[in-house]
Amino acid sequence: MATGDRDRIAEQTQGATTERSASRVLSGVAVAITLLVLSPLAWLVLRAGEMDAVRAIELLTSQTTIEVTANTIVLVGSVTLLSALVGVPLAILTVQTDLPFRRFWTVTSALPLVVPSYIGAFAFVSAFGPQGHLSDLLAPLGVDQIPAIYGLPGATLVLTLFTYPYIFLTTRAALLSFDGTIVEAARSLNHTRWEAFKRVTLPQILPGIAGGGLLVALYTLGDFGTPSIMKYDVFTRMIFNEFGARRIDYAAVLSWLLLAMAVVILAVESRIEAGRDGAYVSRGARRPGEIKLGVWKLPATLFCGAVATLGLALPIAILLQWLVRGGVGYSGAGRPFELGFAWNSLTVAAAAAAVSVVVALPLAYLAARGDSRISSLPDRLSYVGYAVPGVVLGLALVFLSLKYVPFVYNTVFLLVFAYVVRFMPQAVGTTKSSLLQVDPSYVEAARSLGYPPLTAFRKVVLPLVAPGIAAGGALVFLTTMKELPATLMLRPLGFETFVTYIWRVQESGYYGQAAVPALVLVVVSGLSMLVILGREQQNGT
Amino acid sequence: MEPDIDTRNTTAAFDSVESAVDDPSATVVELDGITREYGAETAVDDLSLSVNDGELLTLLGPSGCGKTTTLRMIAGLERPSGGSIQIEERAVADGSTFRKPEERNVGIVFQDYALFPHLNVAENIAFGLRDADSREADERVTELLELVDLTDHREKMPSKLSGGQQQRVALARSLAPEPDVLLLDEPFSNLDVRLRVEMREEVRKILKRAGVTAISVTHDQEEALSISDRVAIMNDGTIEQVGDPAEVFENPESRFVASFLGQASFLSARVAGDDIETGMGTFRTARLNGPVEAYNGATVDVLVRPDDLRAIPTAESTADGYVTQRQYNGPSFVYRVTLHSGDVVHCLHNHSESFEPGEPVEIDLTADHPLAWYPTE
Amino acid sequence: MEPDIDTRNTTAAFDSVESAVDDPSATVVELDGITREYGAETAVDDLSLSVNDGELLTLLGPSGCGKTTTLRMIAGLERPSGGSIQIEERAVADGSTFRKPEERNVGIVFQDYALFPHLNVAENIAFGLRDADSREADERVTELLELVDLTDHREKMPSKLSGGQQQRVALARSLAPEPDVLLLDEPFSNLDVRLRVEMREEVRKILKRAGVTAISVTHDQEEALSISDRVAIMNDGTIEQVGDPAEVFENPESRFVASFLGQASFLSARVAGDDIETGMGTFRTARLNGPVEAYNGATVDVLVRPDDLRAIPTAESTADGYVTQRQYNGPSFVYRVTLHSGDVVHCLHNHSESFEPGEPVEIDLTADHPLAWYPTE
Amino acid sequence: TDMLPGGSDGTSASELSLGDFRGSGPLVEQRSAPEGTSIDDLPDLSGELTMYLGGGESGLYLDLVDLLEQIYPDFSVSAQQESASNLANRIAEENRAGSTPADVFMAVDAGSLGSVAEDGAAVSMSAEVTDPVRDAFKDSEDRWVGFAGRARAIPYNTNELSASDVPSTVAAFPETSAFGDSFGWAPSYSAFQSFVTAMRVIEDDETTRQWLQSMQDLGVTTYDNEFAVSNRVADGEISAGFANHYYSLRVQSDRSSAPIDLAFTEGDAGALVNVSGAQILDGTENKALAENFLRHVLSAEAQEFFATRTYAYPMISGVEPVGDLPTIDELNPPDIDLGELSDLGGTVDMLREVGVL
Ligand SMILES: Nc1ncnc2c1ncn2[C@@H]1O[C@H](COP(=O)(O)OP(=O)(O)OP(=O)(O)O)[C@@H](O)[C@H]1O
Ligand SMILES: Nc1ncnc2c1ncn2[C@@H]1O[C@H](COP(=O)(O)OP(=O)(O)OP(=O)(O)O)[C@@H](O)[C@H]1O
Ligand SMILES: [Mg+2]
Ligand SMILES: [Mg+2]
Repeated sequence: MATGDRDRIAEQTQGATTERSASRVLSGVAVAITLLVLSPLAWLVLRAGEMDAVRAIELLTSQTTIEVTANTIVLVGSVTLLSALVGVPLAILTVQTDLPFRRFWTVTSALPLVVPSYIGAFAFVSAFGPQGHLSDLLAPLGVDQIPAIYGLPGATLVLTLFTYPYIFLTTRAALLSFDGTIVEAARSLNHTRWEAFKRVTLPQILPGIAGGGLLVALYTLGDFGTPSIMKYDVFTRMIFNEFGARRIDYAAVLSWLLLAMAVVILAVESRIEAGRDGAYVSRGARRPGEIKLGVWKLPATLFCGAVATLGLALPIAILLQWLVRGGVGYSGAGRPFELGFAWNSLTVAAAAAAVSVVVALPLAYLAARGDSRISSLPDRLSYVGYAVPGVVLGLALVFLSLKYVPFVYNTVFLLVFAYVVRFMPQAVGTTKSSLLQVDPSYVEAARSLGYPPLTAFRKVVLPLVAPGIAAGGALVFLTTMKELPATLMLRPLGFETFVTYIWRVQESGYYGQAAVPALVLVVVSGLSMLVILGREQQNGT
Repeated sequence: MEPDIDTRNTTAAFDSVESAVDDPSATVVELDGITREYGAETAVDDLSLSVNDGELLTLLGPSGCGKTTTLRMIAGLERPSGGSIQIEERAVADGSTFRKPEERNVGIVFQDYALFPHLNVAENIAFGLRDADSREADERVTELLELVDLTDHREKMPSKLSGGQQQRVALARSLAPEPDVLLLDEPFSNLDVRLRVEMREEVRKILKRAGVTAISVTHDQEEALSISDRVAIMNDGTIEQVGDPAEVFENPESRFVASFLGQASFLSARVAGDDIETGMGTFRTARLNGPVEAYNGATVDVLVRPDDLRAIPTAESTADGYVTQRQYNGPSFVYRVTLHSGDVVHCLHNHSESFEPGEPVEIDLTADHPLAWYPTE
Repeated sequence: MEPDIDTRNTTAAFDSVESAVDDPSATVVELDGITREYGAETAVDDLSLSVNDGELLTLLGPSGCGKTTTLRMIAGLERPSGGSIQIEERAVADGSTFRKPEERNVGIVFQDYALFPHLNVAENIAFGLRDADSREADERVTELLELVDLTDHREKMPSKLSGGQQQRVALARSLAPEPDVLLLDEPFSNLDVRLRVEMREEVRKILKRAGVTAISVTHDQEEALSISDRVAIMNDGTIEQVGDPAEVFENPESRFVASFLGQASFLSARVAGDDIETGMGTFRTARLNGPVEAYNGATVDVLVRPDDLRAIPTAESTADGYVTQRQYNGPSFVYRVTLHSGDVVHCLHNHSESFEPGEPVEIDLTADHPLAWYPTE
Repeated sequence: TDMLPGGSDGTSASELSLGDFRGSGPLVEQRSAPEGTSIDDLPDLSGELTMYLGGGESGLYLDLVDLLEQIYPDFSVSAQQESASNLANRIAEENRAGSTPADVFMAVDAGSLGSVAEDGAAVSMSAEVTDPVRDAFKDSEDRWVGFAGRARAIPYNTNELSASDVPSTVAAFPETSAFGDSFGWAPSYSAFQSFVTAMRVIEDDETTRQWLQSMQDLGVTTYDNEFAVSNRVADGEISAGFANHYYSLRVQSDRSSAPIDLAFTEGDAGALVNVSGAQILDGTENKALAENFLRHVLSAEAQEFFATRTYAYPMISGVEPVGDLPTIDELNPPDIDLGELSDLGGTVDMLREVGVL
């Protein structure tokens, strides 16, 4: 008995340590991932440090900087707001109403995400620009003036059309996992659907909306292509110009300012999310009944149709037109598209998605289940990478990898790492919100049935959050497929993808040749989107 | 000293007089042949029921028999597959009409509470009050918090409450706006006896004072019998019997109802003219609650409840059977006795008496009311 | 015919003999001064308790008194703020140690079920069968489904089950792996009486057969008294009394315990030598359950339960008080009588008798056991 | 003509003709054979080269590489294509972290080459390589050499304007009423920035700033790149603009009836001729191969390729520019060291200050 006792005591202490060390391991892993993801910032520190302090202050306080900052803030704000105004109603229409052809509209509402926004912007300029197809069409009708597509309105419109799906998807996910009984409770307390929505549904899906809004805001902040095509002067353009002038130190200092804006956005989103206190867990699995649209059926359908037309049909139509229309610089020489490019795109995007999902899990878990404010810090910080412009990330990784891990330079590993740094937050966000919705007592139940935490997690939590993880992976996949600047800079020699090819022929003005890969890109990405929505559907009903 | 008759805090027979009801015979809720199918399964099957103004009707029935589904249809949270529902003489659901839940003025306490997780206790309770921010609302919340004994928990979030506390918040929330019709789905299931008794009396008082018509689901027989104006026994999606508690208890129309209320035993008895012969002796048919001539020579099952019987210690030779189980109920013991005839009956005894298991006993029929009986199946 | 004594399906006094327990006096669960604080609030306060091998102990207590919290600490789902817990003589929680829930071999039925929403009924039940091969697991599931009467619902998802059905699945799931210690948090609260009685007896049988030590929380007094080996009455985070059901019921150590079990009334009585003078007459102090000399000349409160008293119709002049409420309980009525002295007492009557409200009555003390009493507060 | 090089093994090379190097279309017809060092006369290329290829339409340069690879089966090039300034930045970073994996950097703008040279990341080439190119189009220390000239030009819409409407100095543009609200530029495009830099070098900052300001006041329209400027001129959206010369030729080649023609200023920054050039990067282990490769790029056939396919100015004297383009000598470009154009920083500051960027 004596030895038995000693054994037991040993076991007990071990048990206690394992418990504590398990959470320490988790935190350790999360911190390591965060550091890795933030490592490119080290380069920004180095380069910014090379700039003379006085010059730096001058630069940061210059009239232009201030104006461009204001421009950027206005753009980020307006795109985020407009995206919410488009994405949230679409999500509600497709999840909670008797909208005709709901599944169809669900797909069309999500698909604009697969259109690279620079292609979308191009399509817009060709359609609505002063010499665009629309004015060509309208000219015989005596319309010779169409509203300006350039500048803030144009940039806002285009960015909204191609980023609102973030909000659409996250809101949708929140609505799908939302406990319908409490809506019933509100209605039995004499609240109309709309009142119940305002007082019960909205507060609970707000974190979901904010999560999508965060992605939209950070994307807008870091996007260069669209504002530049739409001739709206934003921060990324300033940074781009500095790079063009080969003044890396200037670009680095300006990048810090950009990151500061990203941090502000993150802080705002955190505040919204802080209100979640217990608001998230979904107990009942009852779905709230359908909202009958009645006379609103037609306007609602028109709304869905309008968004789909602008965000999806238009770019595709323009691409098709590039394809069939010869002349005017739309066709020309250059190398033909090869299937291998598509394969390259698919494999790196799939790898990036897989790695992101795995890496996102500990961060998301810590943020969702951790009990201190600090535990959500890794999650927050990981978003910073999302706001770093691709060029900055590319150059940082060129330097850092050659300096410290030269053997990964010019390999797909570095490329995939860059993608993970940029896009993992998308996976973190969706994973976290689905984790938050899992009632912790499920894990308790599993553990009291003898499963250690990791197994309990795998057998109970993982199946429940699988749709969220899959959605996160798909978002990473889609955005990776579209990513250009870091791809150009970090791909191995001779490694061409959809976008590098499109970039090459398009920059040379050979739009006709860009059309095929662009269409294939849209179709392939669209298929992966269908996969997400398919899974979600299975799980939701 | 004059008797201080607290007539409001009293039950059925006493208080129908002063309830705030215009016309107690008016039908407020009328279910006509409602049916609800889930795929191949029929949860509620051609159920009809009417509930009068200001009445408190209790649904009793086995788990899964369709009680919650019925309430949900009345509240408008579920659409009947067939049949119609009228509330205050307006059709709220039939083939063509479907009134939305918020237009029915029907409150509901959910079996699983369905508290708003993002609102604290006070906010949950105030939710249904039109002008939730006003002083008036505040007072009402305070009043209801007192009623459900949660004054100290006013600011807590629901996730930090114990099960019973959550249930009480749900109850207070549904009472706050004083709906015309209140549906209570096992509203006291997680409360301890003392609180349950207290609360159900308070709730009854409130309902009566406001003239609210209520349908309550409970699995607690005592609760059903003691606070209801009428009880309805449900089985398998349909109502087997509805009536005054005492009437249903004493004259169950079917074996199911009989076996569902109280601890029922069935004694097989052979009818022989004016006598019936049973495993515990021969009795006059007059003790049964209806003419049994038609069954002369055949056997019938007579319903005997523990309080109808008494076991008397006796010698092996004169015994009707043996005690096979003893169950302690606090104020009393219930003994299970297996008769030589094979029937099993239960006898209620004051806690001062005591038998040992295996002890031979004789059984006395002490019932002073006519006994219900059913043709042997 | 031999008596068919179903000894397994029987209660306390009968079956401790054949339970599969090695040493019934061994302590399996030992709580020593455990405390659990939530911020400023103390949910469990210096609670000590030990539970023996194979014993079924029931925790009874008002809503919010800390029952669930206590169970969660035993299961390892919550860390005590202070005190220590031993299971099978190993410390599982104290200042330095904390054993994880999965290493305690403690099963739990959650008050809110916590069924896995992505698994169907059978998969939920089979979840804890980790080592069993699939055929074996399948058989066990079938067996448990039969036990909880859900054979037809095998493939259903939890969201499609009624409240009581969900509760039964939760119960079956926790029973499947036959844990050493089983914690049941109001496991039958959503079941109708018939099913509840059936299930609790079945569960008791299973627990006893497997020698499982169980701690159950219930708000159902009858359940607590009838199936428990011991009951523990909790109040405000701590245990007020623990003991054999009959002992606790008959000799409640505190007013709280007394008032919590059964429908207790307290009769104020002035001690005058060998007599006590009450609102319903004068009795010998010998009828009290302890020496009361020390209180000579002072007043004490005597515990009287409905079954201790009888009301007798009488003339206005000889009456002790008036009937002020009648409550129908099925087999009996409970009358509330307000004495001229101001005390309120309850009398239990067979359902054949009937009083009208306001009727003057005389009260007889029929108790044949010593009455508990408490110094007046 | 049949002047084709036989590779040492003489297999595939004989299958290539001048026509493979030459472009097609109206601008190319009726050209005489190029003169200068033929590929035939150069040593065979053999081995592997890694090349950074900076710039937009330089995708076409890869076609030349393909041709060379066809001639020399033992020769192969791995090319990484990106914008010139990004590659210059990247080479700088690579150089700071150790060394660059590339052997050769080809870029569409001398400024990028100059900045790489300034960073010390390029090596001097032997005279054999750079001799055929006039001094104006190569680095004084031979750290880069031009292989295709790109002249600044003023494309104008022939329906709106005639050649005489375009002043002969850019300084006069702001006063040209015909340009009012109908003139385009692409200030984020590196060639434009080089042009402004040149103006700063030739004149001074203050003059340049004022000029930019008055152009702004004229109501100039900003475009993304100069191909867009040229196309919009052909469309008539604007009547004229600043663009490299070859964009107009591409517009003409795509749509032969386009009402677009080119005008040039004289002797000022507006007449700047910039080059696409190449350099050999520090740390290469293939310097000899790289030099031989660059000699091929400056061969008669390759120069014909640049002239007829990219409409660039050839860098060797034996090859004529395409169509009715004035020769470089006729052009009268300003006298300026292209290497000086590497400092774009001040230009960007100025553009921003004035509100052009
Ligand atoms: N997470 C928590 N945070 C703060 N207070 C809590 C928390 N959980 C429980 N409490 C409080 O602790 C007390 C005891 O709760 P517990 O759930 O143990 O009660 P219980 O005895 O199980 O009650 P019931 O019978 O109503 O289920 C309650 O007052 C409750 O409000
Ligand atoms: N959404 C659903 N889909 C399929 N079957 C359902 C659904 N909801 C309920 N049922 C089934 O309908 C029957 C009646 O369910 P209901 O919830 O009305 O029972 P109940 O009488 O309230 O039972 P309990 O007392 O256990 O709460 C049950 O057999 C249940 O399994
Ligand atoms: Mg129910
Ligand atoms: Mg509890």
